[in-house]
Amino acid sequence: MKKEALIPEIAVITDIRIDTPDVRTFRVVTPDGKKPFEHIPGQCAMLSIPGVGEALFSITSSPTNTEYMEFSIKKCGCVTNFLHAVEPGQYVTVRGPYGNGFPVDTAFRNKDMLFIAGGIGLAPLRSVINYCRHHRKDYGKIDIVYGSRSMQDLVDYKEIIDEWCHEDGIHVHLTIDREQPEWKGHVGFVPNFVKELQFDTNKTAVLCGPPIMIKFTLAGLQELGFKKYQIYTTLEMKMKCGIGKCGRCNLGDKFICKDGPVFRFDQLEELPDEY
Amino acid sequence: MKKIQLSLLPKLLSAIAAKKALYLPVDGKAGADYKRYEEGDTLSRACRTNRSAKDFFFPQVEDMAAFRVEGKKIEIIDTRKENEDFVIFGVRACDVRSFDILDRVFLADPVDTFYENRRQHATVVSLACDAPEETCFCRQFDILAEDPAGDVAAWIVGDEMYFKAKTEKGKKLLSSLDVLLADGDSAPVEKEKKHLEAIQHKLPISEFNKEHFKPEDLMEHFNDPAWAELSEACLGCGTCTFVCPTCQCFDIRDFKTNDGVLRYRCWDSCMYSDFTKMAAENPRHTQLERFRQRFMHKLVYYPANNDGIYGCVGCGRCLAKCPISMNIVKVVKKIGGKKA
Amino acid sequence: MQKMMQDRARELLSSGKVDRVLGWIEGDFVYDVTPHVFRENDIDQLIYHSFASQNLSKYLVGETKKDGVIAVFLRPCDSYSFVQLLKEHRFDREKVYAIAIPCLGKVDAEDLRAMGIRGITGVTDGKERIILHTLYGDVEKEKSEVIAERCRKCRGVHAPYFDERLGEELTKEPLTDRFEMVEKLEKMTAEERFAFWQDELSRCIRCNACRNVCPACTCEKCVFDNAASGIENKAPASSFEEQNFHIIRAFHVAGRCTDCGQCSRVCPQGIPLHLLNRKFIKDINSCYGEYRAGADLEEKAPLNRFDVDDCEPGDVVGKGE
Amino acid sequence: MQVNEEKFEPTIVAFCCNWCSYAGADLSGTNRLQYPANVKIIRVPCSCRVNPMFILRAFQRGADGVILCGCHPGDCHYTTGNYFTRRRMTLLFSMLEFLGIEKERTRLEWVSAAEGAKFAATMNDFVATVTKLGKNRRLEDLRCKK
Amino acid sequence: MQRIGVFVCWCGSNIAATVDVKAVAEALGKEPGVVYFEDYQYMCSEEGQTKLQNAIRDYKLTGAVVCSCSPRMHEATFRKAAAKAGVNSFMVEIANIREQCSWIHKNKEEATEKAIILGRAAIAKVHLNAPLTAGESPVTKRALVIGGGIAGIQTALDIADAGFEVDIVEKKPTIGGKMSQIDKTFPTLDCAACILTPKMVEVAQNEKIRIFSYSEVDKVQGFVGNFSVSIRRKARFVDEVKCTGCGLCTEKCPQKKVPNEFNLGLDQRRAIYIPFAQAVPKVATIDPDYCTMLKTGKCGVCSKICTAGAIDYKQKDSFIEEKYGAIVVATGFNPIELNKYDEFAYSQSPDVITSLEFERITNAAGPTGGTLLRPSDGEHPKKIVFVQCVGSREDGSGCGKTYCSKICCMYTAKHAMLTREKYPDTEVYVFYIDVRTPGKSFDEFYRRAVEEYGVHYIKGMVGKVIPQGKKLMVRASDLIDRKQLLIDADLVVLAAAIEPDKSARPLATMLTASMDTNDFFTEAHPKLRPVESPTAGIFLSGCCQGPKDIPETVSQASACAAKVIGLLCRDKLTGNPCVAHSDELMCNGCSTCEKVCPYGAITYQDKEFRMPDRTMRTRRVASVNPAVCQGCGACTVACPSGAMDLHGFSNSQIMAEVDAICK
Repeated sequence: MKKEALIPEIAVITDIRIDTPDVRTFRVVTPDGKKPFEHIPGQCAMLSIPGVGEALFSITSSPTNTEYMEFSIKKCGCVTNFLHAVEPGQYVTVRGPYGNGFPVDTAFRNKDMLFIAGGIGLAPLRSVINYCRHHRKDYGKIDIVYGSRSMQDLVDYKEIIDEWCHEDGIHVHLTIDREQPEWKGHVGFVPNFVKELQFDTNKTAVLCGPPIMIKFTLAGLQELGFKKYQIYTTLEMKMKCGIGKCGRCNLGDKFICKDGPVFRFDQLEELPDEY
Repeated sequence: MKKIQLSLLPKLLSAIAAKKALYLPVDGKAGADYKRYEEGDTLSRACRTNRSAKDFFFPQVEDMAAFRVEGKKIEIIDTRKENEDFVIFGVRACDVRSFDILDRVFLADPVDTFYENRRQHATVVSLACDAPEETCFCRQFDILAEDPAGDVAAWIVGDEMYFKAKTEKGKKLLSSLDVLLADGDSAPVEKEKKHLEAIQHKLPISEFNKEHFKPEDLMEHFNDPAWAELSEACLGCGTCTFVCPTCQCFDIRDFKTNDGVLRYRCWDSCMYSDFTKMAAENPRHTQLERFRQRFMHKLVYYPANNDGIYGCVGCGRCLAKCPISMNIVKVVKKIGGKKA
Repeated sequence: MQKMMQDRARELLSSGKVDRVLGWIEGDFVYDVTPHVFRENDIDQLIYHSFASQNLSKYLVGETKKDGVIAVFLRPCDSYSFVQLLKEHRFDREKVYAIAIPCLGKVDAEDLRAMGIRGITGVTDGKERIILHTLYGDVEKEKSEVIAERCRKCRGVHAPYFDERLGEELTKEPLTDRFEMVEKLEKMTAEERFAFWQDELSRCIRCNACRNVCPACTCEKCVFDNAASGIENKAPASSFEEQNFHIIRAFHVAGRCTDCGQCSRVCPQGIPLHLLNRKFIKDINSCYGEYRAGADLEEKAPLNRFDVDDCEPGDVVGKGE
Repeated sequence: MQVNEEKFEPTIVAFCCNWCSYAGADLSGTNRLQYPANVKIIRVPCSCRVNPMFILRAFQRGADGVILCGCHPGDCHYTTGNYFTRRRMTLLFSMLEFLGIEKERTRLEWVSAAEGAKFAATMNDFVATVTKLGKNRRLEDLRCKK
Repeated sequence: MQRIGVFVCWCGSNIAATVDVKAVAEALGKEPGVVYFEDYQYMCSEEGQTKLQNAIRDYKLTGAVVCSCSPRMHEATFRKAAAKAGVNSFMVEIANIREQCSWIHKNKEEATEKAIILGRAAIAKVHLNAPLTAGESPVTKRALVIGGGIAGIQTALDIADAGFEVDIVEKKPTIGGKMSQIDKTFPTLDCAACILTPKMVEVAQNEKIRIFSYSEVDKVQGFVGNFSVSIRRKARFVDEVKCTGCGLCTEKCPQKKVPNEFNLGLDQRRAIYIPFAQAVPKVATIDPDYCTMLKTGKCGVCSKICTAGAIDYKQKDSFIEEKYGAIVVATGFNPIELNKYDEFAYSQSPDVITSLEFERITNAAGPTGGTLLRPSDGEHPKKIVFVQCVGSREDGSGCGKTYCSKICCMYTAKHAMLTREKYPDTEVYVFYIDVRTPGKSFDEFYRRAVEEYGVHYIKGMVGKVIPQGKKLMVRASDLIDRKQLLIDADLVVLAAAIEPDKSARPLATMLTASMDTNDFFTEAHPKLRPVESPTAGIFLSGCCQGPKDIPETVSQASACAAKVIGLLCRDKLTGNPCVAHSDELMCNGCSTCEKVCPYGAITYQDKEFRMPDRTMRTRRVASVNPAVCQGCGACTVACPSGAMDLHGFSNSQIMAEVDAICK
């Protein structure tokens, strides 16, 4: 019988990195040690633990990584709680990739990129940022604005400091919500920080973070002169199938799992705001 | 065109059942419902079964896979089996159309193999409606109850039943029953069709403004203030979605058996409060939004994605079954009516 | 009656005594009745006749969360649900103006269809007789022939605690003994009973209509929707799940069920769910003394009290055969 | 529990209240009073802790009989718990019987901490009764069967 | 995911002889989450406990399952050991493979299999266990005693002697209770006043004790260790501090016709009065129902003659708010009303009296100065009939009680004996159903009445008493001689049943303490905790719990005091953490749980909640006071929404055990 999209494959968690008190990054490979499948930045996969549940996560690793797949996961529900309690060697099931992904080879090509993330919102962006880094010549300048509640809540802090910050043409702007003694950088909320940074408007912006941050950052960017068609985001919603059949993740006539999760704000404007 | 004396219908049914699994609507305690044919069962003449015929291809509960869990290890067991060949006999035009609507979801890439498997093994024998209920309105969706689609279409004219194969599968079925069937003239059927069509025109639910539901008016309909009033009395049960032949939302769940995990899918309803509920957020947190979703899906979203075909077949089940008598007709009249 | 109700509602609305009125509105067909919250502009559309079947009391749980006072019409059976909800603090009494109205028994379109009465376009109610206007002419029937099962046991008496009464109280003798069917089942053998219930419950599609319409089922979150409860379940995935849902649901409303019969009315599969509730009512009455949920605000429910010399399960179970 | 074709071995779940019946069960052990190994005891603080859900769950998962033991009426450690239990179980068992489930599969017994012998005798009797009835088929969940 | 260690105990050969402990350990080692397993000869030994502790440290265990003897034996042992090694005690579960497995099964294979299943169930439970910490609450080191009879007095004295403050609330103007009305006590026949009044004085003089006489408990809030009580001090119109108790006012008051309740209305007192000479506090009280000044504003005699200036006609009820750690109920008893016993002509003839009235008549301080005289004409009665079990041991259909009042047999014997001793020419008949004399020297006492004093004990019931002239014709049956009797008595004394004081029922409601159908307070356990109410912090002293004689009352009072002292000695109360808790988001506020809670541990409050649609809503939700909840779980089943659950025995834990067993 032919392959059924809803029946997953087996995979193994080989490494667990503790990013923040409530975010861990899981490295996942097939039992024979290969990357489960190919994907494009911004796409998602369904992870499940039989008996616990199945949930959709964005793939955090870049497609340029050929050995494994990574997922940065924040503890918030049933499946994530379980994942946060497991140890390396734990089997999971995986299926995907799902969604449209970022237009890295079309709309983003040769553009100056501005990535803005808040908290766990960096997870889906990390894939595209690293993709851009690995295909550096295909993209213009890269600015990354990333903020979180505190220094401890910055996901991938080590990679950001050790790698991203040292690369040419990449500017990383970090911020945290409240003063901390050991923090020397900027303090303040992401939307305000974006306005302060006064980016020029010839960039393509990608936003990801909590709804409230998205709302104000979008307004901020528009104030700076950005047009809605220049701004992308990626959405999250409850999903069961991932292939546009189970009927719950639609925004109007668009399914987030199939037609999204990446949308431009001018597209979203024409859809009901049920997200 | 083939025909058979109605008195010989039991013979025909047994002949079909001898070769393939046969399902047909049978009158029961509380109305008609499909059941697997057993000797002695008679075809119900009711124009509507309680449950729709979607169950044949998209059953309420369906096992998808099993898992064996031992320590940290997981093993997947593909429990799928090739479906048996079966015939559904006496499907009304509205339900036949619903198969088409479901096909566009489940057979779209990536194909749902569970659905496809059943669909491939089924032969649908449809039956023209001779006594529609006053709650029927399939004609409003351009469905011809007097000339239903399907692999074989059937008509009851007087004391004879006529059959016409409409697909290869249908031809095969009819030819396998050749011994019992006589050749029939199409004239009585054509006459009957005219008669049946005339009945259709007398049905009370007309003046339907479905053409006002254009995909380009999506936001306008979405923001219609009338949704609040329409959804006010909605109990949030799943009756309308479960009796609906085109509702296809499902949930995937795990059941812990004594030695592993069974993953199954079951019908879900967009009317349920936890349908879109996530750990922290719920994008449709009131019944208004859930109610709106159901009707917007049938009248706007589905057509937008499927060449303008509406996700309703006018079978009238929701009219008959809703505990508070709120239904798509009231919605269409209220929301679509404003544009007229 | 309908006219009286409209007039009174209009009066209450215009006097500012209430802000909204909860009643029934008609759709395309006379039996196509929906509960509706009326305001002054649409109060003319309020209807009341043999097809106004829904129990309105449960809507108060949601309606009293809004601002303002809502008037509600309570038929005798609804009035018990009303009191039971009040007893369980499920709505704010201050925000409700309860009007007791008489009821001559309701008629279900599905029942009529089964009797061969189709194409109904209108109804004329009488005390003893009912005239149904249909596409195929008028049909006149004795009320006792056509009224719904849930109405046959009615005595027409309201529970107290309403604010005013419209019309007179129409007390009547019940047409049937409500425990007749329960007793009939009790007299069967276990095998027969099992077969009966298998046949009924296997039709269940778990649409939750029975639960969602039930005035006793007003949980913030039902155990069957709550993953943490351990018995969460969305579909009758096995015969056990069919039984489990209905047993637990009946148990949860035991001693709280007012026998309004809405569960059986709304079941799209025609399952006589009220028999489960009535079995509990019958057992409660015979073991712990007559008790009517919703008749009294203070009286402790049978499962919340006890007697030191209560009967043992063995004294009750097995009596039927 | 392995199901033997020749001899049917029922699975029995016994809910025992911590203060009387569980102690009674302990006493029957201390006195070396035998009862079949089919009986597995679950300790609950009071018989009134036993939710009808638990009993149905046991049947779903493959129990053939469920017995609930508590302090004698009037002796409840929590003074009134077993009175509530008695009412609840009377109604529940009656309902199960109403649905055609064999009434012998459910039982409520009062066993005090001193009644080790009664505990053993009750269990012997219950196991024998359920064995005679055979496998629970009316309240089973086939998905749970191997 | 838990990291669980499994420890299988051999218990010497107790377990190992019938259960293959190695096989059990290995089988359980394969269960999910089990990272360590071992078997050992005696897990409860020092060595065994060390093994558990080492494994916890070495394998970073988060939970443990010990397959051993009954948890009733060593659950505490292993939990303590685990806690010492840093794992919360409630993460340890016991699989009882001795009492409930090895000791009852002979077949090793069968027993081993069962042991594995029991182990699995325990593991399944541990997976869902959560560390529990017992809540702590402070203890107010003061006790309240409600009722100032001998029970209350004794309890108060004992508590005060241990160094704690005690307040006594007495609704009458003086403490002393029923014992102060009694003449002699059985079986020793010593004078009640002689032994009681020193105790009353002791109470008055004890610095730790405050007496709120003529006062009632008005409101009770809080829970064990932390009650706050409002006490109503009824206006007595006399300043307690200024009054010297000289008694002059009680002699000069012109209103003389007030029935004297201390003498049960057998004589009269003034409107301002001191109940009896040894009253404590010895302070006068004005009876507002009779005082002319208070009723008409014209009189004021007492005020004029009071040199201390203690009279205050304007006094009003006042309230005292006080905090207590424990509350003792000592509300006592009363004889039942006999108005309905027309067959005994109680209401018809003044010469049909109750036993308590008889006490007053024979008491030297009573209305007759201690001489036995008939109330009607003041003559010496020559023939007295005592009727026992009046209103006791009835079938429940009449106006009497179903229980035995316990003390009547003895005091009737006492009355009969004393009468015969003082007035040997008096004929005394006692009608009885049974004579019950279980008690030290009781039967001897009764036999003396019959044998030495010649009291006529007749088994049988009196059918009717008919007043006829100066005589009372007593018609009765003699069950032993099988004949009807007709006695022309001069005095009939009815041994009326005793019942709890009427104030007990409303008090029980305030205290959320449970009562039986007779309005006696119920004990936390009828055998093992007889002086405590099921409601924590409420203690029972004396007849409020059931009929008792004086020695029994006093011993219970002291026992009760011991329990109170035990409570007050503690600085903090550590609760049982296995208590109920409600998930407020799911709670319907329906009050069902509250109705089945035997401890009154559940209250309701209106709380603001943020709803999913981001609006705020006020909802009525249940909250459990963990200091009061005892963890029975009745509420968890009563709750239809499943909002109420029990720590340590949660729905999911029990269901996990069920699943594991039925696998």
